[in-house]
Amino acid sequence: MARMKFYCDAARCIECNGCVTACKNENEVPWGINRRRVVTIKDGVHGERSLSVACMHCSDAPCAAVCPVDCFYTTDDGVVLHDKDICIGCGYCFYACPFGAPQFPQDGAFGTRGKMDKCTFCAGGPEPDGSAEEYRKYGSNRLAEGKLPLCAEMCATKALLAGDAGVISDIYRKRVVNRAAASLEWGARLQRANFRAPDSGTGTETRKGHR
Amino acid sequence: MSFRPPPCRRVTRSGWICWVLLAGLALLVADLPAAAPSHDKPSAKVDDPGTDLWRFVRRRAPELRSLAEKGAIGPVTTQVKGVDTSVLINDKGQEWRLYRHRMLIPISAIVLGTVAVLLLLLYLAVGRRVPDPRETGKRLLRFVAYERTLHWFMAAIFLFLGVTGLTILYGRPLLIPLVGKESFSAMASASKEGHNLFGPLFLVSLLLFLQRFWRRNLYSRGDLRWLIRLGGLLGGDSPPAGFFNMGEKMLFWLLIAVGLLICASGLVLLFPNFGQGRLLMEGAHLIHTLGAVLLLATIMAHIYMGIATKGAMDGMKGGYVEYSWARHHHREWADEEEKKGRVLSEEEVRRRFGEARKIGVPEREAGT
Amino acid sequence: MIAQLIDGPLWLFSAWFFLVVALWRLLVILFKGRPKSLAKPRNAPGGALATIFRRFLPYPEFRKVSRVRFWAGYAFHVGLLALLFFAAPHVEFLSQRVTGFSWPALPHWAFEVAAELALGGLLFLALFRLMDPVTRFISSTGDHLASWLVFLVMLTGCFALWRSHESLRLLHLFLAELLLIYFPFSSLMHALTFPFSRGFTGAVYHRKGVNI
Amino acid sequence: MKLRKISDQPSIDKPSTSPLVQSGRALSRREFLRTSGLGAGSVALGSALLPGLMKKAEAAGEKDQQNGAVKKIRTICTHCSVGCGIIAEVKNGTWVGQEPAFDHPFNRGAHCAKGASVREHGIGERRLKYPTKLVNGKWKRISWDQAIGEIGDKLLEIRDKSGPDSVYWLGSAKHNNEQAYLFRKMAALWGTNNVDHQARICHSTTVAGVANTWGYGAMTNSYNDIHNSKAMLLIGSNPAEAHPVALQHIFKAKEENNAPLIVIDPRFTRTAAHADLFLRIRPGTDVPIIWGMLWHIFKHGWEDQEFIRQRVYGLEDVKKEVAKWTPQEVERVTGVPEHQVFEAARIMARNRPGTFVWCMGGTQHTIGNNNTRAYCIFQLVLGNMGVSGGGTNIFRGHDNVQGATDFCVLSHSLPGYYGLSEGAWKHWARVWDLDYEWLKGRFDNTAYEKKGGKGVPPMHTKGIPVSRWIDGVLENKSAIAQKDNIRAMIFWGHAPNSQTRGKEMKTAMEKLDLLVVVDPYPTVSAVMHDRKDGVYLLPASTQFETYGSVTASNRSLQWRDKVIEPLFESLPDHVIMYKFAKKLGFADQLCKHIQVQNDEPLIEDITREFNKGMWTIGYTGQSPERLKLQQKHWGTFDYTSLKAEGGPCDGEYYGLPWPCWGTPEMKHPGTPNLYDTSKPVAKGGLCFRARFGVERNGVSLLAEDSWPVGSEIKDGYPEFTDKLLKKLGWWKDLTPEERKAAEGKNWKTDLSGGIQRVAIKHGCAPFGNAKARAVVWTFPDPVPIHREPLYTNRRDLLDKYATYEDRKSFYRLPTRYASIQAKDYSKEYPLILTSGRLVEYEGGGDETRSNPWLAELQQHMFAEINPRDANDHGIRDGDDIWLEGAEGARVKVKAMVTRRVAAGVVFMPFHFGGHFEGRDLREKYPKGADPYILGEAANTAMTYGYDSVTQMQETKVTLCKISKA
Repeated sequence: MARMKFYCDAARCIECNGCVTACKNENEVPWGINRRRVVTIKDGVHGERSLSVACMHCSDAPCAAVCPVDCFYTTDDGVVLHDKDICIGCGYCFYACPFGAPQFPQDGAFGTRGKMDKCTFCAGGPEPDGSAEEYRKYGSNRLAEGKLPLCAEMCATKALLAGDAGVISDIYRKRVVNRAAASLEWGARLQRANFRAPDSGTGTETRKGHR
Repeated sequence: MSFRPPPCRRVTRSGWICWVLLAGLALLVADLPAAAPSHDKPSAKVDDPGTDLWRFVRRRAPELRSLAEKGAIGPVTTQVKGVDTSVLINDKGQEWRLYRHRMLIPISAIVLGTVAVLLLLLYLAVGRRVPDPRETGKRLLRFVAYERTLHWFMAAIFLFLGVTGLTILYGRPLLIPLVGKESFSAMASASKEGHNLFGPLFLVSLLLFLQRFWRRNLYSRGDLRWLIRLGGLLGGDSPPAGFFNMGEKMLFWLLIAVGLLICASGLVLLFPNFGQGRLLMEGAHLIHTLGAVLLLATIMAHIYMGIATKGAMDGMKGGYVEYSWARHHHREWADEEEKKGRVLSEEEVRRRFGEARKIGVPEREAGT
Repeated sequence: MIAQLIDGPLWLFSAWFFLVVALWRLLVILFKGRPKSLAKPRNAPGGALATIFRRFLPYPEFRKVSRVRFWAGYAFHVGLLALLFFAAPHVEFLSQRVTGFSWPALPHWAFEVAAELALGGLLFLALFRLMDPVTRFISSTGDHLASWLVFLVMLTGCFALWRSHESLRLLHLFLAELLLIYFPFSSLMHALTFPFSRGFTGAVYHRKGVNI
Repeated sequence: MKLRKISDQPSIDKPSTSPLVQSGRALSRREFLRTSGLGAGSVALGSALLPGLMKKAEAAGEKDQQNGAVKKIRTICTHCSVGCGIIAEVKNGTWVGQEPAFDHPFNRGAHCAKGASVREHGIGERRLKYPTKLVNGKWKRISWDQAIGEIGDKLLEIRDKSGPDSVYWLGSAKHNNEQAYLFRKMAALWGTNNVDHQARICHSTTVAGVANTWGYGAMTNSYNDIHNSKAMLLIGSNPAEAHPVALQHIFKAKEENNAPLIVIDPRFTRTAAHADLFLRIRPGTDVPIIWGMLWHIFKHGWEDQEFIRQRVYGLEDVKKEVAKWTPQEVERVTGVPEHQVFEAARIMARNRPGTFVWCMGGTQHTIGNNNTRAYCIFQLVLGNMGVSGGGTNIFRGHDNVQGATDFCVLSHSLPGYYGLSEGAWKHWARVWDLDYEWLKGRFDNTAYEKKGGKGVPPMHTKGIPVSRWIDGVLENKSAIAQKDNIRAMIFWGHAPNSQTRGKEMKTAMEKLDLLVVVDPYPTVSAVMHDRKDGVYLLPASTQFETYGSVTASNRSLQWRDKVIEPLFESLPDHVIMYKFAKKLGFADQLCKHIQVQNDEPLIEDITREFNKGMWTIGYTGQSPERLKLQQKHWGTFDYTSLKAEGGPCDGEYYGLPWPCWGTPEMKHPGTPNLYDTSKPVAKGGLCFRARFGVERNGVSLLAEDSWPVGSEIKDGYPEFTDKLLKKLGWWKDLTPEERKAAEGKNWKTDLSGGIQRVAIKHGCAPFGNAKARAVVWTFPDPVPIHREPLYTNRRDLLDKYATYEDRKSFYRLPTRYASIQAKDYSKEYPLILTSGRLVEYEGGGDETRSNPWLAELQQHMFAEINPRDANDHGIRDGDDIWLEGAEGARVKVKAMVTRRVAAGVVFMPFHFGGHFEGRDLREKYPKGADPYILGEAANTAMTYGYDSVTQMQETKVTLCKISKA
């Protein structure tokens, strides 16, 4: 029994939003609903890092815990899914989710929430695998076809990893070991030197300052 | 400016720990005569600029924004437009979850259950309280039709909201085992939509209530005494009171205050698309539920009073109350009405109704 | 089984029943005729028309007394009308089952406002009918029944909002079908007959020269 | 109240409101197509689909009825030059899915935002749907025949009155190779050199600078070869946003080789965020920073002396120039402190081979050619050329800009960089099997330019470049070196908002007699002017609706299969070209040896035709058959070396990167890394090209003691000609037929390929073996030197680093330099303005802004402003601001206050369009063809300034001022 997980490697994520559009492409998610998003921290300054986030398919999923109609379930693959036929659109999962994964279609300026929508790990929903009904409600079911979520499969720099927790942690572990060596050699010194660098060398500022 | 020669170029994976120690030592030695500026001090410690990233990750956007404005860090951004999309991890969600599950559901169940059981027991033990055995046969007009309508209007909405709200709150543990997920989902969906639609009406009724009754619920002299004697629970006889006694006034203001709070927080939850973040909504939900539990318990007591006190419901049913009841509970008001000559005989009341029945002349009531 | 019944035959039956009986009642009223008046007629048709519209407002004497009922009444009627014919699901339903063409529906926010007005207004009026001795006196059981039936239809309608569950929609539809069947026998017929009654009154009075 | 019939109710909601996930009643198109298979369901919902799409879908449906299965089609992304492979899933003619091509050697299935959303091409609706004409300010639908007829008549009339040079054929880097080639040929047969495309404004200075340094103007290695790099230096390049998949390769080197990543840029780009060392220079100071690094390298003797001795000419002159760039001077000019420059130099010196990447940050300057040559010299000094892991990896922009450049959809050359000389024309006349005199007769045969006292007819003079077409329209007739002004513009896949001087462009568009846009999208050309008539919009198909070869940045040719039939009434470019040629009367000449069916020239025949003529750069070995075979087996190529291991393509490099010498039958494997002497020429090895003669001022220009492995000539040698072959005694190796064809010819003009074959057989490079030259004596600045931009606020530097003198006739036009720089604009316009890309959009952005999946991610045009400047101007993040360029054009944009730019620098992305000086032009678009997102074009505010060799526009540095709107 696999335990499916996402992991986004911040050292590699370049905020290209490929995962976001791949998700839109695969699941035909409408404008305004973003099952996945890329968040950039320290935007525009040294230390800038980006992370792609979506539903993380938690083992102890807060959304499932707080759902008043108990519409969530975890598949044998460890994917947290929900049943839109049961969902009432209350929004509690949105309050509880640490990652902001649940999305709600809204109507105009006076909106009530519709049924919740979120990343399914490209695993569809409770309907029969690959059925039209499933696609309509939840989007693609790639897992049933033996494929992984398209966002991760299409990640430009292979920053976003998806798959069995054991496998992706292995991949990431290898990267970290490589990087540790790189950091020892260059990172510590170069990056720190880099980070102390003043925002210099430009435009009017320099003009005023030069000899 | 001095530059140290770079250390050896390759690190074998197996030996890198030894390398750390050796290189650190070598660099330290190499660095001593160079006397480089302190910030250039080499370090064997891996200092990835990504590390302090994770300290920010758990913080919320507003904090980050203020830090960003101070120039301490760059802003947190995302190309995905929406509420809170730039919040990477919302750890308040967990607190909200704990509140709902560890506090709200068990504690409110205990509170509401206890109150209900106590009142029931009280009713069974004491029965209907009869304030004054003497029936005077005289009547006083207490509430006009509009006021009675308003009361029942609000009561109906309140009860509806209470039932639907509790359905959503307790449905999962209580109802799903009984009716199954699908049926309960229909119930909950209906409850949610009904709750959403009636919520604003409750606010309307609340405002109409306030407009109609606020003056009669202002504090007046003697109310404190009434309160100290707990409306006659202590000292036998009921203390004198005006149109409303202190208990009713307190209920009124509690209803208005908590009601408005519930409405306000409810509106925050009802329209999720005015840019309010999750934090605000979680807070609103907290206020909403606490207020609702408080009001529910209070209203239970209110209903108990209405049922258990003989004659109390009359004013809200037909508008007229028994004079002795009025004397007993609202002595000052009854005396005043008497002075104004507004005490009617039962015949008179019946005649008014009867005339109305016979010839269809509208009942004249002040300020309908 | 029940669902199919509600969504199919019962709907057809109630719709046709409503149409036929309501039409029959209207025709009865129209063909009933009235006693011939020998008085010299004075602008009766104009009066009829004027009265139909003038009675949209209460008499000045009653304006203050009937203020609350006036506003609640309007809130309910306008809201109901908007809901009935311009709520998106109704437009869809009517266009598919009845008319064959569709028309622009209310945006969601307007729909909700209409729902609030209609529900609030009706609930208030129904309670007022019970609480006010006069209206209570002049109301028959049928009137109460009609009020609460309409209220229930609207309430289940709002339950079925967002079309989340088929069962809720069917409940709504079922109640609406009951209402349709009950409609022609109740005072709800005023929805169709009010122009006749007002017009009749207006015509009679104007014929007599009373400008009312 | 408007009544709608039920059947007209859209079952498919607009993307902005589609409630796929809410009530779920709306049927998504894809589901519909996926499930109903256009059976009975299509009748009920038929009218819900757009008529055009429906028609096509039905037509396709009939064809595929028997196999309703999902077909997997291999194709190539049409956005940037990385050349990512795509697997498109098509069912019943509809593009229903997109799968990652995990075995594609370039991208391994990876995509950026653009690549991950290409399927939208197949289902999107915001397209130009049918030929449209502007009548009295209103768009009117017309037929193809009417459109071609009316335009053709007008063109012929203009040709009659003003000569062929008054029609401007503006092609595109979005053509595939065959279309680009046909387009250039079409312009030639029309009789003008006024033909150009986007390469002029993206990498023309690179091509000129690099080709003049060592022979070929292209990326020397490949994205994948970066895996072998030990250090990486990126200057004026932001692959994280412009070539995101390239980062996959860069990170591989960074993580697995511990290769440090150095980024030099005025902006702290998203690439810089991942750099080990970031150097923030003042915009336009590329030469000083490179010389600054070389100063340290020379000082410490880190240069590769043996390499220089063997393979570099003229470095002494460079050393003299470099000596002037002391750390103090470098800091004064660039603003980068010594320790950073030293650190960068040392990293590059200690970690060899290191790769060197540049993009538009380096090229788009008045001294763009100096910049690119300085970069080359840097790599030569370190001996990083001709080695795996080294090289100058010039990331190009559009998917086929390399190919379109190679086919010289350019005003200064014929396909294969043959130039415009008589010999070049004669070569191509032979390839086309046309009479040279007839060809000559197509041109205006008087002379307007003089060379050596003799008049040069327009056939042999460079045409007006795309960057200057405005001036071709607006300039005084007498000042232009051709008969008349430009009177008709044909924008064939070109976004005008990618060009500077927006206000003047508007005037120029209004002055034209005829404006034709051939594009899948209306583009800003349709709306930015206030014309009332004389505008035609012709719907072209995207590259997914046709097929052909496409050249990635690394010179690899990939075969792109057709995914879907052309949507709506659109037609593939080559079909439209043929229709035009037919109308204009040279269709038979255009397709003399190309099979034509229903007005569609056969793509494979075009490939074969250019195979016959492109000897200079080795576009001769890649036959359609070889390319298709490679496409089928792209999984057999190695991820790092790009070499097939086993399989039917064993030993070949992926895409047969040019030069792929000789005829296809010779089976040259392609050249993965240029100038790599460690491999035999027959296996993809090379040396520097002997392009500039054999000696200069008594010094030999040929290589010394360096040759590709296996060469029988163990020294430098000149280009191969028939005479050289005879002298070497290799003439006998030619077959009799080859001998006949090669007589009097050289390696470039021998149509049999025999000279190349024999040279390679003996281990020699057909183009000779010479040194790279550090001094380009034919250029205005033989040794690259620094010159301040035309609009500079560093007036104090002008006495030392002033710009060029004005020029009278440069690409037929007077060109201003000193006269502009003479005036001090910096008082009124104190801020430096620069521009660049966003990852979500591409080029002018019409295509990507019409894709809702992308458009949702970038909804507002903005300008990045440093907090210091924002505070000085009372601007807060998100405010609307007016930004005024130094020539007075204003744009209204949102402020993004960020430290990404330094104080004194403002940055704008250039993909937006559809607003003009604060005016929203949305209602001017043809109905239903407006992009989802509109915004001000950054280039509206950009100013005059053109490179001294190629007329590249200066978009990377000018001046501006900002104020709160």
